[in-house]
Amino acid sequence: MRDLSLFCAGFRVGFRALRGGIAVALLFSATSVLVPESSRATAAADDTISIGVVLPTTGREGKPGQFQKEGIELAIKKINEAGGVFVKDKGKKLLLKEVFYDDGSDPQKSASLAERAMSSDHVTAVVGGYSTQLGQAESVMADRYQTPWIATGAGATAIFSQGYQYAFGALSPVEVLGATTVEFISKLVDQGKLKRGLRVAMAVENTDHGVDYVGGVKEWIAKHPGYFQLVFSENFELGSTDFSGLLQKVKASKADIYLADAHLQDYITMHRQYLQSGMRHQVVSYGARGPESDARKALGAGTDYVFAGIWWSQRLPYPQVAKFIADYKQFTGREPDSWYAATSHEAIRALAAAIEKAGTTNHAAVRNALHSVELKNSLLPGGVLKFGVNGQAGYPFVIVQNKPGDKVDIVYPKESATGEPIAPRP
Amino acid sequence: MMTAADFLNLLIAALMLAGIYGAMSVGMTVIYGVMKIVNLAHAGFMMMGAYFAYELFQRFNIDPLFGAFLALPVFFLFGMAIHWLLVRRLPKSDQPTLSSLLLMFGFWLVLQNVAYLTWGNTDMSILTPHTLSVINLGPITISTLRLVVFAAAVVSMAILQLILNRSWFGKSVRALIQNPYAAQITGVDDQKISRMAFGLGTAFAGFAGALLSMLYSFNPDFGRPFLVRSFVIIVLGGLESVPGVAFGALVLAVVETFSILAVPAGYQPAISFALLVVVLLLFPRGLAGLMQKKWRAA
Amino acid sequence: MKTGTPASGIRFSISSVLPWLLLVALIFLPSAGLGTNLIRLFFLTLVWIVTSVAWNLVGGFAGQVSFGFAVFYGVGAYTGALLMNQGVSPYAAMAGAAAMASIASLIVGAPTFRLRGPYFVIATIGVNEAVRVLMSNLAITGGASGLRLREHGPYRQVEHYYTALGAAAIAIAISAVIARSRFGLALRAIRQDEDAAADVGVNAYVCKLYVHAIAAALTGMAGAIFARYAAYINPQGVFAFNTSISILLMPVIGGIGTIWGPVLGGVVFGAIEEQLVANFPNIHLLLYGGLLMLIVLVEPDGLVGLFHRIVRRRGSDSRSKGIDKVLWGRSRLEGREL
Amino acid sequence: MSFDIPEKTICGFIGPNGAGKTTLFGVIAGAIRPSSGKVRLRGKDVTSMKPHALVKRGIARTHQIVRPFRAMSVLDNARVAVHFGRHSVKSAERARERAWEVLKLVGLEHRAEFSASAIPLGEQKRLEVARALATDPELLLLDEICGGLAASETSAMLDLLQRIREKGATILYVEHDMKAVMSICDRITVLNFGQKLAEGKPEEIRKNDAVIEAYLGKGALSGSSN
Repeated sequence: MRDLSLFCAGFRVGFRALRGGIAVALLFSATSVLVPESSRATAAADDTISIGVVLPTTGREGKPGQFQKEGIELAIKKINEAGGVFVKDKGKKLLLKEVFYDDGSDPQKSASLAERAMSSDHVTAVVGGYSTQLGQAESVMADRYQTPWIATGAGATAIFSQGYQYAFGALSPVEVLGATTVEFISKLVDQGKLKRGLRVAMAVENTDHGVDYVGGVKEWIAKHPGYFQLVFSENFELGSTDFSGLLQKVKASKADIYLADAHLQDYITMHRQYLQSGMRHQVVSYGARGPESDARKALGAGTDYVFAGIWWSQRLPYPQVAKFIADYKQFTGREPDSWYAATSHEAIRALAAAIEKAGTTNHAAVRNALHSVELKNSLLPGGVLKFGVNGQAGYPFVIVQNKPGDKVDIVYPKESATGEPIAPRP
Repeated sequence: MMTAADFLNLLIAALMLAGIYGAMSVGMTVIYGVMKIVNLAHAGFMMMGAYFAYELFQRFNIDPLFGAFLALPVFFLFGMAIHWLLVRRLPKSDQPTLSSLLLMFGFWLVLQNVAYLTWGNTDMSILTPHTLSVINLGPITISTLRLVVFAAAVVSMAILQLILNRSWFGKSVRALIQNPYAAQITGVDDQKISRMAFGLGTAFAGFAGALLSMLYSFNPDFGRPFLVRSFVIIVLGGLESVPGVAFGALVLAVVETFSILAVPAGYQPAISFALLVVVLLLFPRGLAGLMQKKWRAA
Repeated sequence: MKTGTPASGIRFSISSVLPWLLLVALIFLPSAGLGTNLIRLFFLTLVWIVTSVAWNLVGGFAGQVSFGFAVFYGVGAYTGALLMNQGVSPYAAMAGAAAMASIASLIVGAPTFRLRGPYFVIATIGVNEAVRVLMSNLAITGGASGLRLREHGPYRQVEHYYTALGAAAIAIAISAVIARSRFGLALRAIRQDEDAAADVGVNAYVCKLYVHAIAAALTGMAGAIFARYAAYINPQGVFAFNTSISILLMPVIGGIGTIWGPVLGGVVFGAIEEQLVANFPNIHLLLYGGLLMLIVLVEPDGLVGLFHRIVRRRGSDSRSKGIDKVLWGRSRLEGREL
Repeated sequence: MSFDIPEKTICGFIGPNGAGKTTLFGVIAGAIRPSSGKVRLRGKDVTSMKPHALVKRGIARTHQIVRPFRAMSVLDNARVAVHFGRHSVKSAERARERAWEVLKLVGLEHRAEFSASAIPLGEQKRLEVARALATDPELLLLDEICGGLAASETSAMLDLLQRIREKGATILYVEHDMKAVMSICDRITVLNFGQKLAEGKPEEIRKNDAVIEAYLGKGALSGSSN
């Protein structure tokens, strides 16, 4: 014991410098708290409009958060290249400036950082909040600091049913997603591709997202008797690693249609195990997930024929979409992956339009403008983005289907369809 | 509504899961047994193992299964390095110490961040031709990969057990586990053995990680849920023996898989921890501990 | 140095008036025209300090290292939130939260404190995870979607700040009292050798339950204070394993088993958390882990130990170092058994 | 086997290694739960009571391998014992006074401020006794307190026992070291393989053939080897 302590002592001496190092580091970090306060304050000069961006680029939601960040940055770049946003009371065009915070997929941090942006960075508005939970946490701050906040990736209605004045959402409600999905399948039934009275099994994540999805589906089925019967519906924990038990239950329910609602990671994990369990249903959908390239990389042909109801697809036959894709490629060197970048991109454009409309960066004015702004030639389905009375956008969903050979087709609604739905799954 | 076939499928799923669980927990047991370190970095090592297999697959198109076995020596050395660099500097104790726990936790954070910087936060996954292939025996479906992983896990654990029983290393390890002081008096170089044991534990963590990379997609945060399960397993197994781990893994896997029949899927993750707490209350020294007592009595 | 209580070491290095000055300073801080953001930061830090000090009662004084404090934080947060949504006054709600948390602590502690060493630690981890999952599925708590506080009346940040300040003051006071008390002595005895403690008449089991309950009450109160501020809580957040880890890290950073260590740790943690996450999102884990490893290997007594050392080096007498070793024996973290 | 410990005496227990001295000890102190048999204190059954409860009843023990509270000062070691001993002293002053008295009694007052881990073994052994004494026991169980001590230290320890006895405590004294026991005890019980071999006054024991057979032969050789 003694010689050990001697050894430790020797070790200590060797590390004296390091110890000093810790002290310095800690003191630095402690004091540095005060620094940004001033520096950022000066940074937010008069000739720019700062926009707070709070998104996860690390942690569970890191990937989609990254996509949304890119969409935002692209939009800001485009607007600034065009000279910025004309603000009447300044009498000139102002450039947009992004103040970005990564919340590491942690709701507490997310709210805290949104608050930080609103309270210390003189932002005109805050955009962000990917995934329902993080969006919910952030939404509280909007009214507290009377600062417009646009959710770019949170579609749960719960957020917008709180009577908030400053909270906006660039995603259509998830109920609509559920309803649209069944609606679409019912069309398949009408076309005779599927039989009537098919058995539906559902497994959804236990968040508002999942709850709303099930709600939408159930409501539709209730309204349109005879089409389907719901034989199984359960919730699962976010970020589970093993779904084999749940999937066994699904299998046992002898359903013809399998509707799940999951986040990207869970979608990949679950669908892999779905395939490994040798199940096949006539129709399979994972809610708003499906065409992501990650899934393709992970499961290859396994993702074929999966349907997804999404807020945007790069197959939308609008000229502005083609332009956006080109810009995005040039900006990131990648194709846009599923819908994530588009909604955040449009959120910024809507915000810019609102600021221009308000003619000032005054929070209340911008808020009012956001309520009335109507973004024409939008990328989003229907080509128009406007926020409803509760602040939530309400554009239609598109149903896409993965086809063999990395092909993704819009199969619904008809007018923007790029291919025929393939069902039942061959 | 649960037919016999469904039941059988569940049973098989449980068995496969047990294999995975076993593989991912043995490493922790070895390290705990010899050094009484609750190795929180275990998850980090598994994550590294997954990326190791991934790189081999991407660069040299080496099948992850083979990659897993390649991981063994590599991570063995890696572990020894870590031990030499950090672990040996810990104050010695024949009881688990807070410092060891925190050191390994800190190291885990570092590993995670290194992974973020090198591979980004993208979900990686390895897609081989047989990733999705299944074996159909009438109503019973088995995922080929799970079967392979299961086999690999069982074999590796058997080998480990063999090493521990036969080799001089194993003997001294067991000596250290049973009575550190006596072992040292009888001339066991505990520093050397610890270093090798740590290497071995790390090797198996990496091995498990590589195996898991065939079944799950992974990112730098990979392994967190497995870590806590590993705890449950080694506690069930009484912390210090390979058979104990196998046993613990089986119990956990079966309970988890079949619990789905009783409880809604949402609660499933809680099952393992509930099980842990219950077991600890009934047998404060773990299930295997209970048996050991019996053996001693006999 | 009259007695060898770890408290005294601090009491004499930080003169006993300093805490009061600090308190007064903090009371007048908001009126010194501090930015909203800084007040927010101070608020969060104060909340962290409460939990840190609370954990230190169990983990530092009694040496029972728990990885499950998020349970009490969460229970407090949810109890507080639910009560406030029932229209209960916030402060009553916080009291309720504290009560509920300490009840929870008894439910958790009664079985787990029969366990020793790693079994206790792992059990606390298990309980933590189990409770989190439970909460994300229960209906009353709003499940994984989380729970929203309907705010009554306008939002006044300063009020939150003072609430937190008060809580922190209470926590520190309690910890100081315990450290000097007969009870505190028993806890330290338990920490060092539970059997020997029993041999001199200390009922370790009951002592552990008591201190656990006190700590849980404080943590629960902190949870409620945070919930009221955040106005939205969810299991992934308040019950997260990471919350438990954070609560445990602070005392370690600051100096485990001392009165002011956890406070210092809380301050630094708050600062680091905020600055690193905000300014270096890419490497904050790295810095974190590095710092932790350094502290474990180089300065097991945390900042307080560091402080002592620096003070001594200014005195630059090698003798006192020897005396210090004689007086304190092993450092508080070094070789500490779980 | 059964035996009584009359009050205000020093009863010695001797026996070769593995005779069951320490086990017997654990049973009385409540550390070990006996498979059968009873422990009575003044006729009251205290079998397999928890150690901390026994202390309140006035039974205190020392450990063969010393177990001081290492990170505490010697004084605090004693203070804990006073605070939670038989009378559960509440007031800090009383406790400190009492603790000082005890330290004086065992002759450790000059070490009061030192960390228990920092004093030599001989003093740690005395601290062990002091801590037990500080609980103010009626029955004091001493386990090999002279084990591993130098001759001088041993005699000092024996004087200490005398002083304790004069203070009116009953002592149950287990020791490997023959001479020590012989010189101090009023009654001696000899154990061998868990059986009582002989019982009586030291001089009787000295004469007892069975004992000489079982013990002294070896005992002479392994005098104070521990």
